Amino acid sequence: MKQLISLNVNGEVCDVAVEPNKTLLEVLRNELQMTGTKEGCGGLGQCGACTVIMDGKAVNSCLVLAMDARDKEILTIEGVATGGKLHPIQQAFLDHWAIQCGFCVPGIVLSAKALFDENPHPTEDEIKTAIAGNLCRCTGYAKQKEALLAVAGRQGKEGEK
Amino acid sequence: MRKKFEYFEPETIEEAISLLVKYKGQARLFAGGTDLLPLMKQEVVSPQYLVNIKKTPGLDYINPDNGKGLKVGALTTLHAIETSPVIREKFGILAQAASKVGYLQIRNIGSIAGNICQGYRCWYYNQSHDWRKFWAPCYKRGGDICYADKGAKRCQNMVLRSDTAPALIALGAKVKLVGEDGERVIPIKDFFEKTGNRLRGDEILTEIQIPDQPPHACGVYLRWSPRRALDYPVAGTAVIMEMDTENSLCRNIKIIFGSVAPVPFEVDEAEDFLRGKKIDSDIIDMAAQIVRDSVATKAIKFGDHSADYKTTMAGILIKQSIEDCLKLAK
Amino acid sequence: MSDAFSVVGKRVPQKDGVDLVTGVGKFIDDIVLPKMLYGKILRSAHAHARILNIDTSKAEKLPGVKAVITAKDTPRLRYGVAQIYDEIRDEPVLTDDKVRFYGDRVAAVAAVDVDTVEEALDLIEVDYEVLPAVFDPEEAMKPGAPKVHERFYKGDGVHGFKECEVENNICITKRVLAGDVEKGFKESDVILEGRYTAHGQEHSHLETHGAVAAVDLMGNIKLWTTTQTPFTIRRDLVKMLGIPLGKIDVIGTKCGGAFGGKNEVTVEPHAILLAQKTGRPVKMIYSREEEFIASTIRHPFIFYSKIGVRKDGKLMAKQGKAILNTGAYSNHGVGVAYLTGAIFATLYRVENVNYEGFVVYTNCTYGGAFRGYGNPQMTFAIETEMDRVAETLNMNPVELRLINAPVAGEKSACGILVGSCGLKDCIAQAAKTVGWENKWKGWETR
Amino acid sequence: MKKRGIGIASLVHPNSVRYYYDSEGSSCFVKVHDDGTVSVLSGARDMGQGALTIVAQIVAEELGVRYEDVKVADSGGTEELPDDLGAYASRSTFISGRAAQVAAADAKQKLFKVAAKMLDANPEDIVARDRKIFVKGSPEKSVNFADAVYAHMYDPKYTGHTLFLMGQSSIDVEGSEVPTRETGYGNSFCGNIFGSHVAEVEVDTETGEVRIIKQTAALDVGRVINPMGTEGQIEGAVLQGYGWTLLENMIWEEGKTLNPNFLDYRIPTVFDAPEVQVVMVESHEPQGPFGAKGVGEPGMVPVAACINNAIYNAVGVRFNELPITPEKVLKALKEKEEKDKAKKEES
Repeated sequence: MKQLISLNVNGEVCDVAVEPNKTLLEVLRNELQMTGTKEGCGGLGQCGACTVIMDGKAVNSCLVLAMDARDKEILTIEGVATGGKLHPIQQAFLDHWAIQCGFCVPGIVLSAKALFDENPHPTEDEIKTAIAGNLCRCTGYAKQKEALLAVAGRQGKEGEK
Repeated sequence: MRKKFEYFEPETIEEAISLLVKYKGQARLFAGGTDLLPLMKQEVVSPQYLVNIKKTPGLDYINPDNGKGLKVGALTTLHAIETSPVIREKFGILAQAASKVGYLQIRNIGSIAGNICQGYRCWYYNQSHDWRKFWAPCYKRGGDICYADKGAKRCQNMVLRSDTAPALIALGAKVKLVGEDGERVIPIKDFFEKTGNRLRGDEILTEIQIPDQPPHACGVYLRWSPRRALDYPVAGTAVIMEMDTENSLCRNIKIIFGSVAPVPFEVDEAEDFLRGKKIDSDIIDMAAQIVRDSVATKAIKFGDHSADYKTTMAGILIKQSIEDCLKLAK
Repeated sequence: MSDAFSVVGKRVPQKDGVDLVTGVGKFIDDIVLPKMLYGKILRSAHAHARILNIDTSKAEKLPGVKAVITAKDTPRLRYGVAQIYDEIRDEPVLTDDKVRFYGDRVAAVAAVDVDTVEEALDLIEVDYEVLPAVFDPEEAMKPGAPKVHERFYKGDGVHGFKECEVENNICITKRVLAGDVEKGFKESDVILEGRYTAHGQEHSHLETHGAVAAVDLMGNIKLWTTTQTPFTIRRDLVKMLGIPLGKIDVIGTKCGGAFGGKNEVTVEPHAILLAQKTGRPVKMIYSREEEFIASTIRHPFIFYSKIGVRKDGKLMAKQGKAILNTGAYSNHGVGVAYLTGAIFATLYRVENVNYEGFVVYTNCTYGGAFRGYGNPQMTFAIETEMDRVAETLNMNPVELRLINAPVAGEKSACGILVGSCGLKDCIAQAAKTVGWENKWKGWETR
Repeated sequence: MKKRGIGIASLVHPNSVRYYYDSEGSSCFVKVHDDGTVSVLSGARDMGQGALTIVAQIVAEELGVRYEDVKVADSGGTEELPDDLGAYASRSTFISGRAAQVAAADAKQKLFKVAAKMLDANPEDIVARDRKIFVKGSPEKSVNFADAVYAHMYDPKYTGHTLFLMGQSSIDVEGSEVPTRETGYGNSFCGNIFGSHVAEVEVDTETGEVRIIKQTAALDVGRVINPMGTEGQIEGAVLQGYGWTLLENMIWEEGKTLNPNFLDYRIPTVFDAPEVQVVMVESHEPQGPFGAKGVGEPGMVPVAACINNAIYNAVGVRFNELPITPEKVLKALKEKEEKDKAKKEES
């Protein structure tokens, strides 16, 4: 039966009644209408589209029970741009055309943000490690690497074209 | 997820155990969730009671126990292990193995105990309810067929695809299992049986105990998977070698393979062959041959990878890891 | 880029980039309407079987279930991807006589939430008579092989549709014929033959297929879908549901990748039928598994190639037989079979061409449009053969290709006007960029 | 041992095939507002390839305003949007893009009548660029784009009316035809794009793994409308081709897919992505907007072939079956070894 829990999402605490068998992803999308977080693989943790940041770490919201998200700080794509300004990662994605269909982008942005919050100047390999669990079928990842290397203050292998 | 369950968050391990006892057979222990949740969504398992110990205190720690090795709490995340300074310094092979699992988001919530206790996998067994519902249940599900090997008399194809298990076996680790009649500590190499691990329905794996390694011991975990991330190993090997660096003699060596057969196994023949030998490329080639011969008898086809290919990869991985050990020893 | 322009050629960001990078953009599964129901499709239990009976009573009694539909609730029209000639209509909205592959659609359910829908699907009882199935297209073409379709409707785009028998599971044979291949082979110094096979591929767009349908009291239909071709989808819906075109408004949501896979209709008609039956909006979203099992894929492809070439490298004749495994339904098979032939005749200049493309039914997942539309399969064969030719003539592969590259203004053997053609430049520039001359070791090293 | 090799393969691909309907139609509306901004209703469908962006660039260029001045409706239905066959066959830029250009030109030509009067020059002597309309050759003789629009709408002294400004188009491709049924003869390609890829691969002769070191894709793109978009299309297509050739393996048993998920059906991750260098060869496609062609599909077409040729160049084995898995590579290498041995023994 449903239980009333409170979740701290993007700095706002909201109470929501959930069945214990619902995941954070299901609650974000269906109960809180925060549809920026996507489901791509059927909630099996195989695509990274549902990535959110929980207590500073990137996690698959499809592999977290809503019950386990209590008293944790959750950041979703809706909370990344603040003060009416895009986050540098988001700006870089725009500037480098690192977006095509954009379905995987919220997840990748959050994977990247978790990395940059810990390590502002990651290497190309650290960047790859951070987004290795985020599948993208459109871009071939090239522009996404470019964008993130730019944020890290490094040039891509071939640098800017 | 469709199937509902009754949900518990025990405050203590004892309480958790009592719940497991009370609902024996119908309850599942829930820790990281990266393995169990997908199984539940696919309705491969559908527990009526879920005992979530994620918030249960006293299960998340990495304690160097000087002189007596290292104690790792069951709930320690794989990411905590791959980044732990003490583990990287003294038990590097475990950090390597943990760092290979899935991808970062998985390692951020996946626990070490979960990676050890994860379900054995099979391409037929690990399908969704919709995929399976029109097919007769296989042996593993109480039926009388193995889809991977239709002639077989019993389940043939379940494979433990854990990265950390082979590394821990090589390290000679022990696991502490706590159940209704007290606790037992068993070597992790005895923990895995062909049909599943030895965890009883009422038991919780609470701690991994890793003994200190002899001086000059260096370990390497290597794995091969078709994709460079987001993949299970097709073959993984953990090697710990004690070198007598002056005259590059191999004092002692442990060679464990994972994922090629249902459970991880040690290749004693290769170990005996290498022990006390001066390691050069010819010796390594011979060792690789011994490994291939041994693996060939145990390897099984999994999904789109044949037993032969796994055997080939085993030979390549063992060479590579011995060479890497030599580099480390220098 | 040229400065003759102030906007064209400039690196400006996407118009909808901000929506996408902030998660604001609405994809199909992000659409929620008041009183919206959720729908799902019951799929086949077998690769090939006759449906004897469908009992939906248990499912209908399940609390929360608002509608269950089967073939009898559909207009029972067959549809297919529109072609001017050779349009084939073989695909039902819900299958009534038999199931032809594991993804085939037996029934559809609408209920108050996804969990209830899934429960209901498990409660629908279908009696099947299992039929022998065929999966290898070359087996399927043999006389006496199991028939995936006994008959279908064939149109010529002018006189409407007539029902006709399907022989040896061959849905259609497309030909591209030019010149005289026998003559061409006679004039050749070298003749090479080969057999090529290419496998299927799933589009794997991160967003799965989906649609939301809403019907008002006037019978006007609003259909939100993630399609890449809203106007074509509207036309298809008219064909399969017999609804007047003016009644349907197809609204494209943000599309999470398509690559050709969102060319064709998936859940749109079912969502409409369920919305009509319940009077409530209905959302239907494919699961990832349905994408693999029930949505279209790149056509698995078998190709028998025979090419004749002169000592100096000039292509004299090309003969090819393509076998496309179109699976249970023709879908884009006809177009793909034609395009592969046109490519075969056009990629390099040749006067004499004899191409036959067989589109063959099997009990596999069906083929559709996928980035390249048969071209990657065909080019895999052609360009591998070209290298074999180069080796046989001990010629630099780049040189061989330059010799046979068409130039602007000419017409290919099958009448394709080669408009602006930078092929020679492309070959030259690609080779120059990578330093081909230094890197390519020559055949003798092999 | 790791051996490197290089292989080339070319492609031709249509920008739409005249096969579905005897039409390759597209249409577009352009509304010009009196502040000089523009709203576009286009039938083009954006599925991530950037069609709306390309349409906006084309309209901005044609009208002589800035990119940021142009809005493109991206959430309309078949009720309000002008008809278009949709986004397939690499036709969006080529056909929908040209429909946008023609609609913009229609509005511009109306506007120029007014601007010409304002500048007292001949309409055919004036040009618009970057929010200014001026006489060719003498930019100092100019009027603001927005002022001209305002005059067109509210100042009767120019046209005798006060007319809102909009342009429209409904186009088809010239000179393309449906092929005959008997011989498949006919100019069915509305436009065509050519290209040539070179793959540099590394083959591990022990594991059988094939790795693309670098893929160079030279494509005749006609005219590049947006370099980032063009590169993105080709980079993405190459990775899909790479996946299809080496990684993705659809496994069927009795018609049932055994790996219907992203774990066992392996689409490439960022670690699998090779370096892709895009070389844009510009020609001029008379029917494309500003000479542009569509590049959606072509990047995918020759990938399998040039990987296959590069493998042969590296280790002397050639495949006639996809996918090229490590197991197949090892098997082929073994067979080659035995053949070579047999040859030696003969001689």
